[in-house]
Amino acid sequence: MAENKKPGFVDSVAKSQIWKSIFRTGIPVTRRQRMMGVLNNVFLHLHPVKLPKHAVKLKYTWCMGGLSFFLFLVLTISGILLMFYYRPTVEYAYTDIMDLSEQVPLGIMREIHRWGAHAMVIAVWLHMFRVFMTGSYKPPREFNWAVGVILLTLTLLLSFTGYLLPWDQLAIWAITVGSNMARATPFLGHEGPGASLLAIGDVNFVTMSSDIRFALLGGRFVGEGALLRFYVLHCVGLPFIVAILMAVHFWRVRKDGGISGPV
Amino acid sequence: MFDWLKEIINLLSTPSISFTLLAVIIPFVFPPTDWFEKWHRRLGLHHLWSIRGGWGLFGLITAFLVFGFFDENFGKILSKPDNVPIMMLIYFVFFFVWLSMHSAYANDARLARGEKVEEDYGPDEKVLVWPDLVYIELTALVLMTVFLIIWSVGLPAPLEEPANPSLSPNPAKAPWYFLGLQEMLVYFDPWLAGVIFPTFIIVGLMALPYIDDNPKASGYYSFANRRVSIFIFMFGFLALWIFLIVVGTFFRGPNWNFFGPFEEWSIAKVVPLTNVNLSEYVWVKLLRIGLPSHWLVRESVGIIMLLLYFGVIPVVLARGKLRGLVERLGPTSYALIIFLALAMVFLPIKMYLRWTINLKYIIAIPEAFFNI
Amino acid sequence: MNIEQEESGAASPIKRRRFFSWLTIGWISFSAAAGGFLTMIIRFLFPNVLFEPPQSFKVGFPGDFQINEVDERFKQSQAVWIVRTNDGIYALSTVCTHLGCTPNWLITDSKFKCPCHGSGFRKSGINFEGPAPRPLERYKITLAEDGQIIIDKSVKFQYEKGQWDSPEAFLTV
Amino acid sequence: MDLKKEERYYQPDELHRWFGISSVLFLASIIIMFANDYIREWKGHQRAFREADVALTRANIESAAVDDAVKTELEAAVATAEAQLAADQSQLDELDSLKTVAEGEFYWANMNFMGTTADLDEARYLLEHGLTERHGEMEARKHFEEVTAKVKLFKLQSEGFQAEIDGYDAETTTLQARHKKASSEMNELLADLSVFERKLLLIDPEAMSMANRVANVMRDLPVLDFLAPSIKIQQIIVNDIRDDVNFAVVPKVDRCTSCHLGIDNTGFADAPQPYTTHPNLDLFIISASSHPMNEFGCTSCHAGRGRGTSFTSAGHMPADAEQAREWEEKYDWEPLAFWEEKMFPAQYSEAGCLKCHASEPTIRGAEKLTLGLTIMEKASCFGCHQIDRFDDWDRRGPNLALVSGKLTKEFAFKWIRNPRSFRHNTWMPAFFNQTNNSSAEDKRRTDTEIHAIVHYLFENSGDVQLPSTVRSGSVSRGQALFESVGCQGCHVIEPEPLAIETDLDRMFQRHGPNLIGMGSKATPEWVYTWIRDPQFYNPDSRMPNLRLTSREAADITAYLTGLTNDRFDGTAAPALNEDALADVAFKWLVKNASEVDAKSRVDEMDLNEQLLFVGKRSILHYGCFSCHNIPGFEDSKPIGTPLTLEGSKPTHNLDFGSVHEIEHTNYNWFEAKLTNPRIFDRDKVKPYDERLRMPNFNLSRTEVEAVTTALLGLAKSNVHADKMADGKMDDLIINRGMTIIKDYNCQGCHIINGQGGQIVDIIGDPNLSPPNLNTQGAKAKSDWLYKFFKSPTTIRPNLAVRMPTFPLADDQWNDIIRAFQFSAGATTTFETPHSSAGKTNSTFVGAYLASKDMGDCAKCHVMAGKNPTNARTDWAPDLALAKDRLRPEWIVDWLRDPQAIMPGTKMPQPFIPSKADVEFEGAEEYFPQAVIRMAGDDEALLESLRDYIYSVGEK
Repeated sequence: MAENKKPGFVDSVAKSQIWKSIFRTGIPVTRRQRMMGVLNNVFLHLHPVKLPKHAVKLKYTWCMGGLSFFLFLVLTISGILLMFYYRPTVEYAYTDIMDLSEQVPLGIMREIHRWGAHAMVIAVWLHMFRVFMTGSYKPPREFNWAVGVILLTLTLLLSFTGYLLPWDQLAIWAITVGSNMARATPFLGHEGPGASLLAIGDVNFVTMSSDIRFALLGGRFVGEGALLRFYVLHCVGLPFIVAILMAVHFWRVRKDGGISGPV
Repeated sequence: MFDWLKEIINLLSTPSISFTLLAVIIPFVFPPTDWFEKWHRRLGLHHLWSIRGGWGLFGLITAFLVFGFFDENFGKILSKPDNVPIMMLIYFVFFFVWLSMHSAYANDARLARGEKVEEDYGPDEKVLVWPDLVYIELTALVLMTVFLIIWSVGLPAPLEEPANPSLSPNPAKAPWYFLGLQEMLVYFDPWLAGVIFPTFIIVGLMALPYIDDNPKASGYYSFANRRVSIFIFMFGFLALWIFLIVVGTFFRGPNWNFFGPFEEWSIAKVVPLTNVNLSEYVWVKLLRIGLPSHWLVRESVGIIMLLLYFGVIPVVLARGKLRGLVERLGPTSYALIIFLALAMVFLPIKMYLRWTINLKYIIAIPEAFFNI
Repeated sequence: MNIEQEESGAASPIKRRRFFSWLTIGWISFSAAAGGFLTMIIRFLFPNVLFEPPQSFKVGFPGDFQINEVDERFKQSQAVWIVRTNDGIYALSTVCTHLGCTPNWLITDSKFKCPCHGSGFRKSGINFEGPAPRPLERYKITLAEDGQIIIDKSVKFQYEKGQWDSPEAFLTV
Repeated sequence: MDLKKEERYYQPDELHRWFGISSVLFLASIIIMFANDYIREWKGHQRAFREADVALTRANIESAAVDDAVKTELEAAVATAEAQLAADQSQLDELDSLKTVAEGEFYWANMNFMGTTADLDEARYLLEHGLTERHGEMEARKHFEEVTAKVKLFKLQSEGFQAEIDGYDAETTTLQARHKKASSEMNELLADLSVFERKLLLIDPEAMSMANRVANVMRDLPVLDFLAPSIKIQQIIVNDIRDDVNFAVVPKVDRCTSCHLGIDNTGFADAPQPYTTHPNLDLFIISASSHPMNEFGCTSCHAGRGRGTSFTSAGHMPADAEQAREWEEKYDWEPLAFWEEKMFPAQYSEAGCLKCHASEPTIRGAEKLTLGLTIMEKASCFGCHQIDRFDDWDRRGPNLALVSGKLTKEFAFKWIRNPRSFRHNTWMPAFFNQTNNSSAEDKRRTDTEIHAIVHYLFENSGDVQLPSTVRSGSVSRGQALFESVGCQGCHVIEPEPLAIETDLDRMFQRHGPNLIGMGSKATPEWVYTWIRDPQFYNPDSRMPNLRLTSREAADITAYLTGLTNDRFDGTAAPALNEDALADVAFKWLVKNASEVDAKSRVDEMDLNEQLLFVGKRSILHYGCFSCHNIPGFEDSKPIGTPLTLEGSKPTHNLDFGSVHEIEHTNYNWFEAKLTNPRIFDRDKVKPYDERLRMPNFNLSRTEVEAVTTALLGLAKSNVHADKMADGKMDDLIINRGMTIIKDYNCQGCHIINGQGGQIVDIIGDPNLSPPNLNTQGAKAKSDWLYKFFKSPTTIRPNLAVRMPTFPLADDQWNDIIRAFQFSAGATTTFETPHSSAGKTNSTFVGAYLASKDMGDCAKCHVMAGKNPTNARTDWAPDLALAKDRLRPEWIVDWLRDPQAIMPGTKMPQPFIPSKADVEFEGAEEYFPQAVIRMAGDDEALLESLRDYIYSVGEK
């Protein structure tokens, strides 16, 4: 009974107007339906309809690119949720984070976000490693490789800016150490070579409160200003750029002849 | 018990020794030239990339970490929440290096036999994206989620004391993925280690496709066709990045002193860091006439040496060994490549100078924050 | 259309038999998990603790309040009027029962008048003009060990439900 | 299937299996994640507590059960009342129906009235408008009047109906009166029972209705537990006591009560933790106490991490290793990582008090803390360690400016080397032969240093004019005097250590040194001069002058110098080792001179110079000058680390050296340091002058614990001014005075604000002991007090013990007097003199009441120098002094009820005749007219008595 009832039911759903209006194609059983399924779906048509065989082999792709993208989405979602309970001010940043583990429902979002970030860094590195080992950066994909490298850098920056937000000793000192390097940027940092050349008369124009680090921190040291700036960069600025570049990256994958393979 | 073993490991993991070992081993593991190739085979290192070899390596790493966990000092470091990703990193890097080399060797063998590479199914062998690819992607994502959730439940994210600008923890470390840079900071001034080198790394990576003009082995794993580039990449990736991260995380304790994995991180530990500038070597130690007053004179030696390094070596090479390369690429990209390459090699050189003769700066012009 | 059917017919028998098992389990548990995750996100939106000022507070001794006067001292801080009549004290909410504006106490014509839509309430809190559907709410009012008046805003008493008769809605002094 | 035809790569079933498995895992992990989030330590506690609460309530219901006899009786009453009610039912119904009609009418009338009043407001507005606008006022006024009329009408109507209704109500109530009464009595009886029963309904599922029971389960289910949870985090937010997050201070948030649920509920006194009631509800938690929970929170006193919701994350710290072990298995506890301000272990919890009670010399209810602070005063920790609390306190140790007049070099040497070999309980700490300087070679150095120090002291000592001889006194008389005049208010003579633990009272008793072995220490001449006039030898000594006659002084001298310490005299000081001296001198010099220079400098110096040099360096090094006044060191700076905020010093800034056997916490560090100040030098290789040099005070276990508590208390606090205990001017004034009082040990002899007066134990009879000064401020006139302090006069001739003369400056006296006044709430300094002059009548009545056959004051009170008739022990102050000495209104209070003011006083309540006493046949023979007239008016009588007392001794 059940056996011939169920498929009947499934089919009827698949043939219903609602289903068709949404998915256009029925249950992707036939070849055509399968192709249409991919073509008609805004998400799926990131992919071509057909691929060379090796492209679906995990042994070849390691799926690292996909996972990097997925982790980016995970971080976006968990990040948005965390914003409900986190205030980027010197008074509350720390205690809010503390409360995530003490009382906030599903404060575990913080763990997911933090560990997800680490995982993403690793995934991105491995993705790059795979692309190198398969020589996939070679023509015609040079440019996309460059885009990838920028995305890698941005990933690190995203993680770096997020590192400050818990506003604990780990955070503030990691960022202090990190941002002090900016102090030594040639010409742009007040302790960088050449900075002293950018003086007119006795007036020095690259000083502790006018160099690139100052611009980054919004202050002479890591304080209220830095917290806010890093928060904005972390939640809006960098993700925005990353999103755009990812679009470019994926687009180019398709345009450069799909995933690389032996020619 | 095992104390003798721990002693040995502690000793071996001092940067000077461990880095040397790494630097020596890598060319034999990823042989760039025939000579190395020969020894690679002779030493049977190619078995590393066989299935059995893989398990061997895996067992080795695991054994070491497990052993480490039962040591109170190393255990303390390993079980720090923020160090867990690095352990994963170690495993993943190992596994994927192995996997890629494994497939590469397989492919090389096939090519040698005149067969097609594994990835090559010919142009008409196509697959529909739906359902296979979509399906495995979905599965992969689900598994990733599971992995992430388990990790999050099992390991609470760290939260230390409230930020306190007047009291820096000892040691104060950058996020783990920047510890490579922080390790470089030991040997170079911030403007180099923190700004110039990272820029070089990024630029170098982006330039890679334009530098590596070898058209072979695009789109499949292969070693034989790209020995040199893979060797250089491995050296940069493993020795100058991953290794430095591991050192920075596991082996750098209070006052940024080096601690062997099984050593206790005691704040009391004292290590003399009486570093000497090249100029002092020349003017003081050698000539015993005190430092010249003008910086140009004072640093002339260092400046000359660097000019020699970055100026003359390329020319010599261009004349000799790398003549072919120059002809293929033309002077500009050759210059770029050789410069990046020399810069990369400069890092280990400086490290060695520090370890051997406590050299602080080759050129030291603190007046202008210009120290190399 | 019929082509499709044919093809599906061709493909189906293989499929049909194996259709259940893993695929079904897979999809059921997948949607269950996904559903669970969404539920959580909803749960996530409801905080477990609030950092608002405490709902119950002391306002001083009964003696501090004049008979037949509306005490507006706690309107700002606690949104409460404290009214003392000949036989006792009660605490009125300052939230208009119409749309939640804050009425003003007009001593001259002794009534609470809401600026938003002109609802008017008598001193007792009973609504007598304007759109307000029901009287102002009263809060729990009791005496503490030290003889001070405690007002607890977490407990409300509504006239239309006849709750004003409850002993805690009115402090007899 | 044919993958190639299907254009696929993987076997579909493979994929399905993989997907199936991973989705199952997915589901599982989601469930785990949620469980992990839902299951919290505190929830378990709340469930458990609720059960306990149910049990308790049930028990209460048991105990609240009422006596059946009474109950049945009342029930009967109710029954009869109901019966009667039934009888009157018809009447009631009728009334009811009438009322309904009336109400209908009233509703109608009232509506009209309400409506028209609104119109009236409008009309008034229009009229006013018209008047201002100067037009249309005519119509407006007309309209206004119409409406007014209407309102009047409706008002009348509605009032009429209202009256009617009230009438019916009145009748009804009269009919129901009896029943009401009965039932209300019933409720009265069952009042508290019903309270408990209502509570039980709320918390006990078994007592609940089905629906409630379901809800009771539902409300705490996962996911749904945001709707109306019964199990939820309790938190107290304290806005004016703040937590420091370095960049800012944030209001305290304490969630302790999420688990400590019985804290304010007396019913849980002996429940297990965490449900136990707070041990001291009079002072804490409840809103009637001085520290209500909602205003102070928990961590303000106990420290810890208030936001913590688990045993570990709240920062609990165990009292000892034993408890630690217990916690580990019970709550798998571990010391909270990354949080400095951990909870004070139970034994130190008083440390929290100091935060707000900063300037109080003795903090009531915090005895251990007070003891700790007192020890810090005695041992004068503030000499070497800067502590705000003790800023500008003067040096505690004896003044050494004239030391050569008091001691022999021999004694000084032996004393410095090991003070306790001479006096087992001295406050002079031991610097030498400690764990880090006891090796033979160290001894060689230290002995030399001591020699040098002694030399320096005696070289720089001035001379003091001592009498060549002292008249010989009698030891026995001396001892008698010593034990009677009041020396024992501050001094003891304890040859051997006693096995008693230190407490505040003992500190009062041992304010001055234990006077054993005086004979071996000082010459009779010195002792004699000293006790006659301490300030003669040492101008800034705090020892008061007992105004001893030369003879008394001689006797006491004889007694004291008779006490010798032979064991101490037996040992001899080693001779000075000159090579060693040269070495030490060289070692000091070479620190800031080249080897060669140092060498030559040493050679240039002769022995004397070397001694002086080394002496000076040693005194500097060991910081002798921080307790003793030593010529040449008048303005040397303290040598120790400041302790003002020691309590909040990060633990990693405390150097534990190689001491690993103790848990690394600040209090463990303090305890270890105080027990053996040199312990953290263990296994260290340091040059001598870099070693730890804090001397050893040989503190007992209790003392160490007390001082540790005090140290923990010296922490930074973010308390708003009006939460501080000394926020008000009065407190500051009292504290200032009390500090001096404590410093000069007035409480050695007197009970002041309920503390001190130990000398009673020695004298035995309270009536022969110094007076209790509890209400002194209200009692004595300020100007009299001042005169008395400056030159004490005999008030109680029967006392052998004397009020000594204290070397205090005027402002100090004023502080003391003001402290007396403010703590007694009588703050006027100047007052119009009260006198009995012209009050002949009242004085006469008073005299009568005081007369022999009435009060007979003269029985105990000295009357203008005329001694009382009673035994000496019962003597009381001379009433002639009263007018200068006592506040008139105090006398009245005193006479009204002496016991109320001074419990246990011998003063009886004077006889005050009431009306009844004088209303009997022939009262006139007994009582004078005036008395009969005034009888019953107690106040007047008391005042008359007071007036009489004022007249005593007037001519």
